[in-house]
Amino acid sequence: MVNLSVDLNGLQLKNPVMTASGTYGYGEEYNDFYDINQLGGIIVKGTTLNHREGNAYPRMAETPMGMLNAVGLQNKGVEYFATTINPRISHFTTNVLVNVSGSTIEEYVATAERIASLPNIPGIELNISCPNVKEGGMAFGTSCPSAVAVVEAVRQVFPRHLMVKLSPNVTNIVEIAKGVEGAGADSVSLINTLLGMAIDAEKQRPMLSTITGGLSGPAVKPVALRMVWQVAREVKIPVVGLGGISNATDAIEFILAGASAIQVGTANFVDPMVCVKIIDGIRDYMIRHQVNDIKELVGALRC
Amino acid sequence: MVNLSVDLNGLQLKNPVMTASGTYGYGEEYNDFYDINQLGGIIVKGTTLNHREGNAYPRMAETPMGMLNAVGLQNKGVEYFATTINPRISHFTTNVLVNVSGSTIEEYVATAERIASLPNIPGIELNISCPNVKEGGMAFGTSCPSAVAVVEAVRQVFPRHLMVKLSPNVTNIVEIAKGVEGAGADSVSLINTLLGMAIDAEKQRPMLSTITGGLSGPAVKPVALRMVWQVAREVKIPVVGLGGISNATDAIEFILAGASAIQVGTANFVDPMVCVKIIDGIRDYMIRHQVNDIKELVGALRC
Amino acid sequence: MCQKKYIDDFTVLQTRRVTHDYVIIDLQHPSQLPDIRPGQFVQVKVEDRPNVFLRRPISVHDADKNQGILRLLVQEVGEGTRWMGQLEPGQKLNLVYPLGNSFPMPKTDRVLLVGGGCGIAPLLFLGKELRKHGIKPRFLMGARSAAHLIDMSEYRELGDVYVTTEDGSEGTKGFVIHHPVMKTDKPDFDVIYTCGPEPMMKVLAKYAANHHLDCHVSLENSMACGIGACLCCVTATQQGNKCTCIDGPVFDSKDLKW
Amino acid sequence: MCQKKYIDDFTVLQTRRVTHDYVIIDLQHPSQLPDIRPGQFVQVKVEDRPNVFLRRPISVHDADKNQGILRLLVQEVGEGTRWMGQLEPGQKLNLVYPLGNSFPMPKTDRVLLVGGGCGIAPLLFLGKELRKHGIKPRFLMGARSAAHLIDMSEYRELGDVYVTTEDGSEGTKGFVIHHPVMKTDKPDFDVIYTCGPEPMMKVLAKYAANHHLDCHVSLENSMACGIGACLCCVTATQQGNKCTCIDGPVFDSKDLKW
Ligand SMILES: Cc1cc2nc3c(=O)[nH]c(=O)nc-3n(C[C@H](O)[C@H](O)[C@H](O)COP(=O)(O)OP(=O)(O)OC[C@H]3O[C@@H](n4cnc5c(N)ncnc54)[C@H](O)[C@@H]3O)c2cc1C
Ligand SMILES: Cc1cc2nc3c(=O)[nH]c(=O)nc-3n(C[C@H](O)[C@H](O)[C@H](O)COP(=O)(O)OP(=O)(O)OC[C@H]3O[C@@H](n4cnc5c(N)ncnc54)[C@H](O)[C@@H]3O)c2cc1C
Ligand SMILES: Cc1cc2nc3c(=O)[nH]c(=O)nc-3n(C[C@H](O)[C@H](O)[C@H](O)COP(=O)(O)O)c2cc1C
Ligand SMILES: Cc1cc2nc3c(=O)[nH]c(=O)nc-3n(C[C@H](O)[C@H](O)[C@H](O)COP(=O)(O)O)c2cc1C
Ligand code: FES
Ligand code: FES
Repeated sequence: MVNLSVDLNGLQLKNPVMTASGTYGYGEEYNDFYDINQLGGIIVKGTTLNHREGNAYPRMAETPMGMLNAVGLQNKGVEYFATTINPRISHFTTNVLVNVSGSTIEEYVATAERIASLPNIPGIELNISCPNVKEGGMAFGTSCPSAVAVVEAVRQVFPRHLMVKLSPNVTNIVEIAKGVEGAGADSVSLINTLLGMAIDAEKQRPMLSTITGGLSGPAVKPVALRMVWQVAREVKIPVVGLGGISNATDAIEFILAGASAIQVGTANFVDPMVCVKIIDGIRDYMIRHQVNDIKELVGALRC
Repeated sequence: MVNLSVDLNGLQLKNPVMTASGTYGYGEEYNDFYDINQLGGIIVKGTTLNHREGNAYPRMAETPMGMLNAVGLQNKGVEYFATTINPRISHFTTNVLVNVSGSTIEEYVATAERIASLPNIPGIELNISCPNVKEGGMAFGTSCPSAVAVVEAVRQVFPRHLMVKLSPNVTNIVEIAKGVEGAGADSVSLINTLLGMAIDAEKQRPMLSTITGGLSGPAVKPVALRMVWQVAREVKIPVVGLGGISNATDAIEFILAGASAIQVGTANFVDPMVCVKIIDGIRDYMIRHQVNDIKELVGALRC
Repeated sequence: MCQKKYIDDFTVLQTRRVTHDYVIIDLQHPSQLPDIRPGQFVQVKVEDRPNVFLRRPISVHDADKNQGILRLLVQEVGEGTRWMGQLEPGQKLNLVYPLGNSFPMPKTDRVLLVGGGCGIAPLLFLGKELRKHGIKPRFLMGARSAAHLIDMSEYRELGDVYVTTEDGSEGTKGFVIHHPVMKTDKPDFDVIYTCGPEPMMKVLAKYAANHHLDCHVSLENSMACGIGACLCCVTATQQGNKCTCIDGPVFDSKDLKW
Repeated sequence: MCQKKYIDDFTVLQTRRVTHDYVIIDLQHPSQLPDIRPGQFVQVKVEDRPNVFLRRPISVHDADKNQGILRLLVQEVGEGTRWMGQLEPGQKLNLVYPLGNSFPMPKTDRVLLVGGGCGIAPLLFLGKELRKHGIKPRFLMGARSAAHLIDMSEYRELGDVYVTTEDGSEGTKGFVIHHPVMKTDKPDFDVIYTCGPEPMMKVLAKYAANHHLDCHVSLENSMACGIGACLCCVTATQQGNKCTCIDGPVFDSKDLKW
């Protein structure tokens, strides 16, 4: 029996496959297709202190092997999550992490604090990289001092696993990863979406109401893989890799590049069963390559 | 008759379609397929002061709707270009621009100076954004002060059209575009390749000898389009758009986003006839949309 | 979220071209279908088209639960739908289904079903369901020209069919709103069910509001997941943004911010 | 760059499966082929495979200039070649051709053609050309097992065929280098032409160097453009990096930095 379990700096995952925030609802949406407790973990929708309506329709555009989205963190606020949604999903035995966003440090802190009061939530993923909101969001993640400031502040109030999600829309992602590591992050996840744009040439209009949006899917995989590789060599905390992962081979590539765990986002839309297939495929790969423990593969790329 | 001609800040193009450096050799490679003088212009291979062997094989990896390359500016040096290649291609009546690269400001300057002595070359494209060389190259293009410094220095010695090619691997491309505009660039072209990586999961090795390389092709189009749109709104000099353009619709999208001209790179590998098809397709689009002059489309996106 | 969703490979029984750009695709489930209601849709996986990355939402045109047969009516508008139009008997088609809410059954038997373009797709299934409830539906179908109109005999079996074409090549000339049935002070129907181009549905919603009728519109917002997970498909309602894929596609026109 | 290149749609005449993973594809040009020489290759456009973005280089297995027929021998190793294996008569295949240099004709008539895997593809065409020059080639073919070996009768018509298989299921057991013809102190051939896996060719290059023979190797470096425009396909030579697609695919083994 191969060992797929991962110790993510204290957070125990039964396997390295998690689902990416904003692409997997609250898990319930996929539970019809398979028992989602098979997953290493799920990261629920971006959650903010207050209710947010998000951006206007249209919020989505298909691109070559990818998609743009401009959801803009639509959610009912952390209080609603805590009182209405969380009781509904607290029976999940897999790790449920909450993706936390905000426009100010105070908002991030207040949201994280409220989540800290929910014992079934073993960690948060701090989203300092959302390209789809006017204020805050990505801005925090594209400058090192502000990234450090928000992580330090949240660290004060959140005692459990603090994963920080990095933006790829930067000149030097390593610098920011090191900054948030120093500020107390337990792990980093990358990448969030690349800022992109799509145009309807016939209508001569942008495809998204917000003009620009976040690019995800297989198209971004080479960029994500590069950033995971760059960051994993420079930080000591575990790296969670994502961006375009659509099958077990993609997942293995991220792990070889240095990711201790991975997330699957957009691929869930194309094939709702994809996460189960990835777990099975990783296991097959390990058997074929005579790898007993997934840890042996982390960063095992031979350069 | 629709008017496809473009005045690129003094550089006259018979149509907005140029070919991207490093993907079109010296033009001769494609002249078998069609008369390349039909093009608005061609931008020849990255040229440096001295001969460069480039990187080791393998230099290429296919990715979802794109490719990575790590050619690393293999070329025989500007003197060889001036004395051996240029005479061979000086009969082309289309605009032949030379893509100039270097590791130091002195190298850029010396190379540009040598090109300035070739009367048939109406301009250079200053490549401050090549991700495939260890020193210089992209480093110049990822920091505003160094980008400004190299453009100012080259401006001193190069009196004809000075196009500056920007790197997408930055937090704020608008800042750098404005910087090089202030430093005397006649136009900016964007984007160069996105830094990416590919891994052979079975062999557990990077696909490129250099581990990371430059991503191009349709996959990068949304990012390129976004950057062209951002930059075109903020600079007064013309913008030349590229990144994933594979057909006339793509080209129109870049023009609507604010590009006065476009370049076609990787798509030439898939279909050597693609540039001719794009020129024809732009003409068809203009007729269908009753646009008499291509200028009317530049930045005509209705937001 | 109350109804269980499935993901299955269906087998194509046949693909019939019914106009130059409409096809009807009959699909066989490996065993028996779950309950499917009129207005619901499926998410179709398009294979091997480099430019089609996401699934494509298509309404259920008809369904035979016991025989395990599902029927789609597809208008070829782009690469994905054109691929569907070329499916051959025996080919597999992967569907996520059944998705979305459905048309509510009326409290009256005076109903008008108005379709435009591929929006006529869900109305056949709805018409059959209405008949099961003892209601004889009437159909008002709008098309560009006679050539864009599919054969109406199946609809005619269920109730009267009125037609408008923009060029007058069949039925009344003009848009659906120009048909005599709409042009009375006191309409002889109490509920409108409609699916089609948004401008058409907006006109009908306004008409319904003016005449104090109920109007159920089925939206065709672009979708990524189709199951409520991504929030890409929202429409603005009086209660805030709602997902077309799970809170819709059918909405009471009064709820929409139109 | 001396020879004009073309881009054309060919029509598939037939696709014959010759082993479980090898197919031979016969292609018909719309009119007449230009001159094509043994060792040259074509760049095949693979359609509708989302994961195949670039063209695929495939050697000319045989060509009939006047009849306008081109033959490819393809080993199915991935998505692109598997797609080629499923081509049906009448389908179009877009090729850029003819590309690359070619095997130089020898100054001796004592030649050995050594193929491994799909590297045997260009050797048939080369064998025919040698025969035209009055030279009777001999072939040494290496394969994993008898099942991986295609029918050799066409080669046998041209000259002797020796076979090695790794499992000994046909011919000599072992690699090509283990065949008796190679195991003499004084080889009875002066020139080796080889195409196949790089390890095999490296062994042959060394053998040739030891025995002071000429050795022409055909490389299968991965390619983007295939026409000398991108510099992705280089191999390190004594004269610096050279493009496999225009300076090759055939190189004198002495020139390579092996
Ligand atoms: C709930 C629902 C049910 C549907 N039912 C049916 C049905 O029964 N039969 C049917 O033929 N179609 C139906 N559609 C529409 C169908 O999903 C689209 O036509 C299809 O996705 C287009 O895919 P494509 O790849 O062919 O075209 P694309 O290449 O994606 O697009 C081609 C053109 O169509 C436009 N387009 C694509 N999708 C939409 C959209 N959703 N709204 C407006 N414009 C669009 C694009 O902008 C583009 O101009 C339904 C849509 C929804 C949301
Ligand atoms: C000049 C030249 C002539 C060739 N002639 C023939 C021929 O006549 N018949 C034939 O069957 N093949 C030939 N090849 C090889 C052929 O091009 C590849 O097998 C093909 O590109 C693989 O495409 P794919 O999409 O099927 O596989 P992919 O999915 O691209 O790759 C499948 C596997 O094959 C490996 N692979 C792919 N291409 C190469 C390569 N060039 N070198 C080493 N490993 C590779 C990949 O790493 C991967 O593991 C030739 C190659 C060159 C450069
Ligand atoms: C529709 C959509 C909504 C998203 N919402 C969020 C979000 O709320 N918070 C967040 O951190 N990332 C969000 N993301 C980004 C994803 O979590 C992920 O970082 C990105 O999509 C790249 O991974 P992928 O290519 O596997 O999708 C969203 C992505 C998509 C496509
Ligand atoms: C093989 C290859 C070589 C390239 N060499 C250069 C170069 O020498 N100088 C340069 O400025 N850009 C170079 N580029 C970048 C292209 O000019 C272009 O900016 C990039 O590929 C994006 O455009 P595309 O998606 O249309 O290819 C190269 C790209 C490729 C694929
Ligand atoms: S399409 Fe994803 S929520 Fe509706
Ligand atoms: S493949 Fe482009 S130069 Fe050889």
